[in-house]
Amino acid sequence: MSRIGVFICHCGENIGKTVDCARVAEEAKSFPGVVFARDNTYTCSEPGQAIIREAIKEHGLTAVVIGSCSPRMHESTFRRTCAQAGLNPYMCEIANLREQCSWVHSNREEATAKAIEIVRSVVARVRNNTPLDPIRVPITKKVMVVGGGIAGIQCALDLAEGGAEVVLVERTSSLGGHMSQLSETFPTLDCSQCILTPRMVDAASNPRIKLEMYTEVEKVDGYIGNFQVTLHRKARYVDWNKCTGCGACTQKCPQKKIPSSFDEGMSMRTAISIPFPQAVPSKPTIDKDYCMKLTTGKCGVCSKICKAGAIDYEQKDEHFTVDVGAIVMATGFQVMDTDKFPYYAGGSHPNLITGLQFERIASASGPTSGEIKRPSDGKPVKTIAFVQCAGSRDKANHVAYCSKICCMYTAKHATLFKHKVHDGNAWVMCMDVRTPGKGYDEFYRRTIEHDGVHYIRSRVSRIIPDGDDLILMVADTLDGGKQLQIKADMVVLATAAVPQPDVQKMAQTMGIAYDGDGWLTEVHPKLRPVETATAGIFLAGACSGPKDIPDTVSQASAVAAKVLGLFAHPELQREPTIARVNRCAPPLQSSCVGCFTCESVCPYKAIERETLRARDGSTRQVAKVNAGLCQGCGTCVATCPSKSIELDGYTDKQIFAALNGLV
Amino acid sequence: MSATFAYYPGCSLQGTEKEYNTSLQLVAKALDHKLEEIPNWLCCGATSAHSINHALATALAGDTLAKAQDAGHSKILAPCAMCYSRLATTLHQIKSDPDKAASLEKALKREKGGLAEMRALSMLDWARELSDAEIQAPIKKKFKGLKIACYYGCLLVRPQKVTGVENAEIPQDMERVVRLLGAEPVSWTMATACCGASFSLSDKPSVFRLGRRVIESARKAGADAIIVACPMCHTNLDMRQTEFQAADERIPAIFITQLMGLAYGFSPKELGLEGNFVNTDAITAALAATEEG
Amino acid sequence: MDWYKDMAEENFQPKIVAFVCRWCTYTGADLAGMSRLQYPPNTKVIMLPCSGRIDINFVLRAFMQGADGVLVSGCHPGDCHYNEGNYRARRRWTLLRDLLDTLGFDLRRLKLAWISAAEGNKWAQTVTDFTKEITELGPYTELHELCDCVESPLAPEAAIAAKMAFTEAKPAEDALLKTVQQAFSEEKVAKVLGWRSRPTLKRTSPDWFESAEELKDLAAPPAGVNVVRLCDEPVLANEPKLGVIARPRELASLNVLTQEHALNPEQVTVFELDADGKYLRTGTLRELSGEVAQKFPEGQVVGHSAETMQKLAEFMQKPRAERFAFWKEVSQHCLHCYACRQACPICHCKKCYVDKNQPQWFPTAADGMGNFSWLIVRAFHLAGRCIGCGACQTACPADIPLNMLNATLAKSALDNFSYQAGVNPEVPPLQADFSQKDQETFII
Amino acid sequence: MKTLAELVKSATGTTPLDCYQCGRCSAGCTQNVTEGMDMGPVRIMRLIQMEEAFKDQPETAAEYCDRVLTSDTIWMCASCQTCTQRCPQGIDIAGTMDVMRQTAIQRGKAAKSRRVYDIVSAHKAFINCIRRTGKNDEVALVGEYKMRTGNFLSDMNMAPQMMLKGKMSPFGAIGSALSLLKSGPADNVKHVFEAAEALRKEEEEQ
Repeated sequence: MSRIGVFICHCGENIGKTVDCARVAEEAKSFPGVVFARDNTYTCSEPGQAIIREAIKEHGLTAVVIGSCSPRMHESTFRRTCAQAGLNPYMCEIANLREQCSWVHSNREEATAKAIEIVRSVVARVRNNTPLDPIRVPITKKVMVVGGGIAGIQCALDLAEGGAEVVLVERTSSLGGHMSQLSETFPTLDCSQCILTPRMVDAASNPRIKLEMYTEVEKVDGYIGNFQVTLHRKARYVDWNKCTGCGACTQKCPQKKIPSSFDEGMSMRTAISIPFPQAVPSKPTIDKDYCMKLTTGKCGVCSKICKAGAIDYEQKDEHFTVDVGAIVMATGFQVMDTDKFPYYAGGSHPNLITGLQFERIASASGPTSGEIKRPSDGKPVKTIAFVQCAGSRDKANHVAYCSKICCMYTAKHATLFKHKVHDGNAWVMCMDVRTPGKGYDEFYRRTIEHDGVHYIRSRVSRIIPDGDDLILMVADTLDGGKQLQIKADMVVLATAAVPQPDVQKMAQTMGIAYDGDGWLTEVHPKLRPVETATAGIFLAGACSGPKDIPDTVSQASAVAAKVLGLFAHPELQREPTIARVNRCAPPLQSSCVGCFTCESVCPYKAIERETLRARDGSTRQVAKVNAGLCQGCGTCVATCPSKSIELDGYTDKQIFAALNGLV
Repeated sequence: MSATFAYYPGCSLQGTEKEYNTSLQLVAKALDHKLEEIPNWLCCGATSAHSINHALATALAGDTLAKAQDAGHSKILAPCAMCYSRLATTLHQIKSDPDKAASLEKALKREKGGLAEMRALSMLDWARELSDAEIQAPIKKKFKGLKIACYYGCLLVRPQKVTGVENAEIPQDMERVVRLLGAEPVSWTMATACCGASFSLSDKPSVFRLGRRVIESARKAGADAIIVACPMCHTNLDMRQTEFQAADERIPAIFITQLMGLAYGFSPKELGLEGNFVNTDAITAALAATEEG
Repeated sequence: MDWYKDMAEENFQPKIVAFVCRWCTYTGADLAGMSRLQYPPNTKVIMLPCSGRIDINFVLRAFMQGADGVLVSGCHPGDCHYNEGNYRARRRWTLLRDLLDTLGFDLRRLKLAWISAAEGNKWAQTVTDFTKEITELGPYTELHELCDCVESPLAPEAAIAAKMAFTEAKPAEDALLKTVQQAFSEEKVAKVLGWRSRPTLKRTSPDWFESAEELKDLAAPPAGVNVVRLCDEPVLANEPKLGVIARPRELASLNVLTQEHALNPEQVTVFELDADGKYLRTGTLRELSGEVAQKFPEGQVVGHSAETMQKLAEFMQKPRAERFAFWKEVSQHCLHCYACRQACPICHCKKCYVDKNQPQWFPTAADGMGNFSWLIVRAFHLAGRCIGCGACQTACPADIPLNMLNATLAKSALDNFSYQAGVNPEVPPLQADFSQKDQETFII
Repeated sequence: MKTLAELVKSATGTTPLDCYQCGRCSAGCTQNVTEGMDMGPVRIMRLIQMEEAFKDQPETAAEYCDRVLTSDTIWMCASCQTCTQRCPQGIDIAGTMDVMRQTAIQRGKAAKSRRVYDIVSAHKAFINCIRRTGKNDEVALVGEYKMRTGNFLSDMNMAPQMMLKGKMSPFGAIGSALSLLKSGPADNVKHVFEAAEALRKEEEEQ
């Protein structure tokens, strides 16, 4: 006989305001099997949990139903509470009265009626629950970090420090990411290269970190503790084991007119190249789209010049698999291109550049050696205009979110400009200047008070080209909307930060979620900010949304702590909600007829065969589930013609009862 | 390809800008397009109706849609940008809100419904539905070395959710036609700026300032002529130009249909070019002598 | 018993059940909550791990229990947390919808949607729209009335009489008799499935022959029966020397059983006859299984007769309500005798799941709900498996046109998935397979 | 009485309450403060927001409302739709100006400046023109406009040239002038004015 306890949570006002929780609890008392029911203001609080524990003991409850927030929120909390009171955690079920009832309905009567139905259904379901024990599986204590920017580097270093083996995958030929492109960093204005390069070297020389450069993730199989990742290493046409990194080949390569992606297209590189002087590892790759030897068969200059004999035109792409226990996504972001803005000088004008391009111009190692010259004619820039919110906070035309980093980097750009061009004039067209952060607002105010940058509170409507110059159409909203035309030598658009274009595809192969804008989604934005909905896959840095360097580094370290925490366990406990082919004993029999349709259906190859012997000595083969492999999708259950498989936690009996409770 | 449209000429094309009508009729014939004038059509109400009597503006557009529908049409060609904008805006409203469609139909005492299924075509939509080959087929002479500033103004392209023009900031529909006729479109900044037509009568300073801005920009870009697809733009950029531009700083503004008509072999007289206030010889002179198949 | 009539009152509040996957749609519904989007409260959610877990029984049961609409939703194709559960679900729903369409079921009441974890808006919108749609459609009275129908009048007498007409058994062809005798004497076979004449019953029925002596009763195959119906699974598993006298229809049935690992094609000796029962040749099932498709008239969907397909096509021209009325009428005659199940050569479970009572998804009584659900479940159970021999309809004492339902699914399998049952024993069964290109026009 | 924001919402489906004062409408405005507007459109949006905010304090709300309705800005708008096109919040700003103009006329609040008076007169003359003939007869329009405003001399310089270019015929002009004497809607437009009245009533009732 079931002895069920029902606990209805008000969640403060969240549920209680729309649902009459006391009435729901009162009604619940009449449901079959319910011996105890009450409502409570905050069930997830410690006193709330204590009430559950006491009720379990006092009333000898065999099952518990909690009407509260979504099971995705607190199911594990309440199951733990039950376990503390000696009840099998899987005898506790959640009725979702918040996300799917009180928050989406406003009529109290209707919402209460629905809440009662939901609770009745869950009570009916829980009567058919059976105690389950967690499944234990081993953990591969090696972690893959995807992305070699500051997030990936920091995470890999922290993980290695904690004793984990790390595979660091980067698709370009050098570590560094966007941070290596920056000139100085806010708010301290220390040189980006100076603080980043030592970290890059540390990562490359750490014995626990294995770099997989020029390599992309192709496929991810498996599950937490036991992932199999297929990697694709693109041909570099240079044997890095032989290459000494002398750079002679890059000097002599005749193919010199290729826009450098490191310099954001503002300088040229050769077909065999090292992306930037401080690259780690400092080894060249051949761009097969431009190399004359690879495209036309004629040339071979680099091969002749290389004393180490490292050039290998025959090198092929490689595909290989690595077993890891956890995966860290540190894939970063991109910035929107100027061509997304037809109303800004048609989206293409040589002197209309992105913030990242300005970083290169301002960088001492950049195409102009740090002098602020404009791309069209190399003229030193005297008047510069910065346009903020280009694409950000523009839900009608671009993206609705705030890109978060632009206010600070624009202030930094304007400051750098004024430091370099003392008699220059810098305009910033802004909406709200958002500078929370340690020393951030002080930095922004200094830009105005000390460096004399002019801020106009206006969003630019149009930029009109006037030869090499650009005219900005603005209206000073602090002056009743007075129209102004600002003429500038160069305009820097603070274009919106956007997700890497191919990260969604990777997310799909990994089964992790991304939001409408394409950012990878954390499982809880506040309390679990670096975990994904797929156990064992973590997020560091800007792949989950725009972030500045301090936030990115903190996240990377947080992920390292999470992974090390996971690896601290000798083995993993897994949810026991997996499929099971029925057996009755003795002697062991099953209603399975051995058609093995389930075998073809299972995406995890979790169906095995077992020979059963009948009383008369005859034998037959039936299906059996490998508990280590089954992920509990239940597709086999729905497909089984003889209905001989059950999915624990979602058995036919439970669903049938839940349905009966509803209609 | 032959096609039939309900034709909504609008008041201007029957009055001061009748050359637009004449030239469009000729070009349509050359393209084998049948324009069936909507019987007993009324004025669209223009800026005035939507400015001070929203309900009247909607009712007038509804009336036009209804008359075209009754005449058995589903597509209405409105050469005037104002007329087009009124129809398109009303259609956008009743398409996105069935309640609005219902109340309009109720107000007009119509029971059969389906007004929201009608479609209004601007000259841009019309040109877009023509293939390159179709536009080129009737060409007798191509232009040579003629630089054209294609002027779109406001209502043909804006707002994008109403007009559905793909790139409302840098539209390229007229440029395409111009290229096919052998002329050369210039890249200029005021293609979608406003010419101030709504103040044509009532606020001269605005008209002059805005009109001048357009003409100057076209001149700066090196254009020999401007083409337009709106009678009000034409009034402002042609007749009014004589008021705000010095005689030696003027450039002619003609209708896109007149430009097409010239290439299709119609005479300047047939196309009503002499109705222009600013001299158009620069355009006719650029017709290449060679005959084309 | 008139609960559904009250619901027809003006203030009709539809009952809608949603079966959703936990990773996408349930999360999307939570997102709708977090975004405080408002939608009508009529829809109640049952969460499952994956749309692949959503059994057709859940949906049918929901309707028969009084739901006015059912919403099924999972991850978008390509987004499945378990990689491919939604693809399999998609195939399942395509087949079920086609079957329900033939039965005159109101398909507007079964909505399928892909709603991702990011689509809180879509969830709210879908629920709002669906609630509105169902409210406008009103309570699903016709189905609910059917479910309340407790009477089951017998089929018309003439139809029953035709079923009971006895036919004389014809003796087996000499050539066949000799071959089988020889196989026994050479010990190639120990047990042979064939037709035994039963003079006292004036009947010919399938039976096992265990010695050459028994062959004196061997008869020519009668129409409308499939001998493989006796292929019980323990026999197959434990008898290494099995013989089957098989026409094309039996051969196709054996192919399905091979696909489902119910027999070993190397161990089965087939005495092959043509469609009219004339002896052709002998060989192992492995050798003879390949050319089944050619043994049926060209253009025919395996065993489903051109006449049935034609009848189905004509039937589908009728309005939905008429189709429903037709099946409502004929299903009333069902006696729940399970003769159809017994006659089926494909049915090889030891215990039919409809006889299980933990839980008992559908009543086994011969009443409205029991009969109608049996119609659906039987036919769907054979989706992609039925080879169209028609033995079930021949066996039916109530003269229910079961062939039409079988043909519906065969046609759906062929049209949507280019799949024919019993043709190729090497491929995975229809519902165990999927293609990313499977069509999904009905899923929003 | 409905607030201005409510009126805009029901007419355009968008609301000025979404405005976050970025000023892009004013930056790209064809007209704006330098050219006869007394404030940028961005300020109009703000005032509409403040009227809504103070709607439980009718006096303050009325102050805000009047500042909008009596402004020159709403009349100087050229309806060029640039603001609507580029608004990052998707607000139909040009449509908002329409609603403001209409409301200003209905509540008798339209600005009294000469410039605005001319513009309002032109609009009224235009609508009267439609009422009389169903179409816009340019000569009749100009005629009524001149009578309303007393701007008899404006554009007279263009008339001879227009006749010369065949844009206007002297006989037509006389006929048009005569049409001015008609009053009340012509038969062919009666139903439209009735429909407009029905639409207006329905909107009011909502």
